[in-house]
Amino acid sequence: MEDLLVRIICRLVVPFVQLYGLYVITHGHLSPGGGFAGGAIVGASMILFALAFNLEAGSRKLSHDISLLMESGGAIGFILAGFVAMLLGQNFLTNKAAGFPLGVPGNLFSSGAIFFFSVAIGFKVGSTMCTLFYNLIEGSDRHRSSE
Amino acid sequence: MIDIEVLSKLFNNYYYFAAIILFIIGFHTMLTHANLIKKIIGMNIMETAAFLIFVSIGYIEGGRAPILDEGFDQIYMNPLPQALILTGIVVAVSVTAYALSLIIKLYQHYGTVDADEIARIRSYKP
Amino acid sequence: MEVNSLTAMAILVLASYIFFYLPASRLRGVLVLIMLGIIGYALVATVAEMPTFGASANPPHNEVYQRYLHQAVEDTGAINAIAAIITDYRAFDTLGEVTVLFTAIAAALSNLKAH
Amino acid sequence: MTTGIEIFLLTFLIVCAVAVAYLKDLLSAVIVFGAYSLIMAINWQMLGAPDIAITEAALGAGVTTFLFIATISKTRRSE
Repeated sequence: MEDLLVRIICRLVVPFVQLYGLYVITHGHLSPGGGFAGGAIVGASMILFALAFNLEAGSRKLSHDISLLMESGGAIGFILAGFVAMLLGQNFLTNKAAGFPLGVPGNLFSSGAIFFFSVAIGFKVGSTMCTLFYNLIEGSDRHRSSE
Repeated sequence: MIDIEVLSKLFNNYYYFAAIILFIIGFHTMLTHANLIKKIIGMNIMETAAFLIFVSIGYIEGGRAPILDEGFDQIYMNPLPQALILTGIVVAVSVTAYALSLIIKLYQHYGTVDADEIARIRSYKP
Repeated sequence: MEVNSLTAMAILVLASYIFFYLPASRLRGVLVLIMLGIIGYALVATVAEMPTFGASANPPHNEVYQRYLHQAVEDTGAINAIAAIITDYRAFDTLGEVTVLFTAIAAALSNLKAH
Repeated sequence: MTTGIEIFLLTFLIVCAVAVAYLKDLLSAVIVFGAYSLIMAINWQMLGAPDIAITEAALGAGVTTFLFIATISKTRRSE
């Protein structure tokens, strides 16, 4: 836990891992990846940070309230992006028929609502993995001290 | 009783055969070990074996990954099993996390993670 | 090489009952091995009748596969066919999956924070 | 040509699964299971499924191993 090398290497590596995770999320419709894989990478980077430093530093980077907010926001954002299609007069979660601009296939801003769906799933999966790990590590300690 | 035809079929379908062996190993781990964490690892191995047989059904000899940027002259893999399994992997991780939280609570309550031990404690002290 | 899968399932259920009522002993290990042998025999017999691995004329590669490959770019604008299937054709499935994640984390948190 | 590599990877998977069953130290078993997941990710790539390969490498080999290690740190290490 007190190893200097691990801390320095983690401080160097974690931003690049997060950048790669965001790349995988936003380019999900062009290359392998998407919401699930990119969200898992971002969540794993936060877990790595909390492992190399201690849990307080990890909680300061991503506090519990923000994490829970991101998680609920991911699920609600997915559903809201589905309801936009209903407002436009089509079925729930439709993309092309609801009139989202598809753009040129191969560009970054193509494929309409898939981008929003991927971002919502990425937020959801990343914060879920992070929150699960934090609570598995610390949840029982708080319980034991309160007894 | 064992024909040479069946053996050659099994050798040709070696991915399916390996998936069956992994499934049996995972099931055996899950049934014979009393430690709960070992049971969860065995369950993960079983899940991975099921995913392996599902994805290898969609494999096509000489095909490319289903990124459709080269036109339709190429042979592409079947994207449908891969899309279904991608959902399954995430569900497997959530099931694992929930089971591990149950294990932590069991350890706090009984002081052990051994299933036989927990059964003995429960039968002596109702 | 025909296996009645219903018989295999019945034997499996019977063996599981015996498994739950027996303490950890050598008999239980032997019983588990017999049960796994039956399951493995059924699975191997099934695999031996499956079509050849990797052939392009296999039953899964039917018109659904052709439809997804030929229409995915035009229907959704996504090059990645898997992203097109997950977030457009079968987006309702993904909604259920997000619900599963939410349920899992709610259950785990309520379990860990319980008094 | 590629069949040799595939059969080697599948054999490695089976050896890893058997090793997980026979290891008495739970931490070693979890690390071997991480190696199993990583080999499985390579296997997905050989099967032409890079999406599942990325997801398995991040979730199966990364997050699942972290969760298991967290649980072992809360409970006991030996079986």
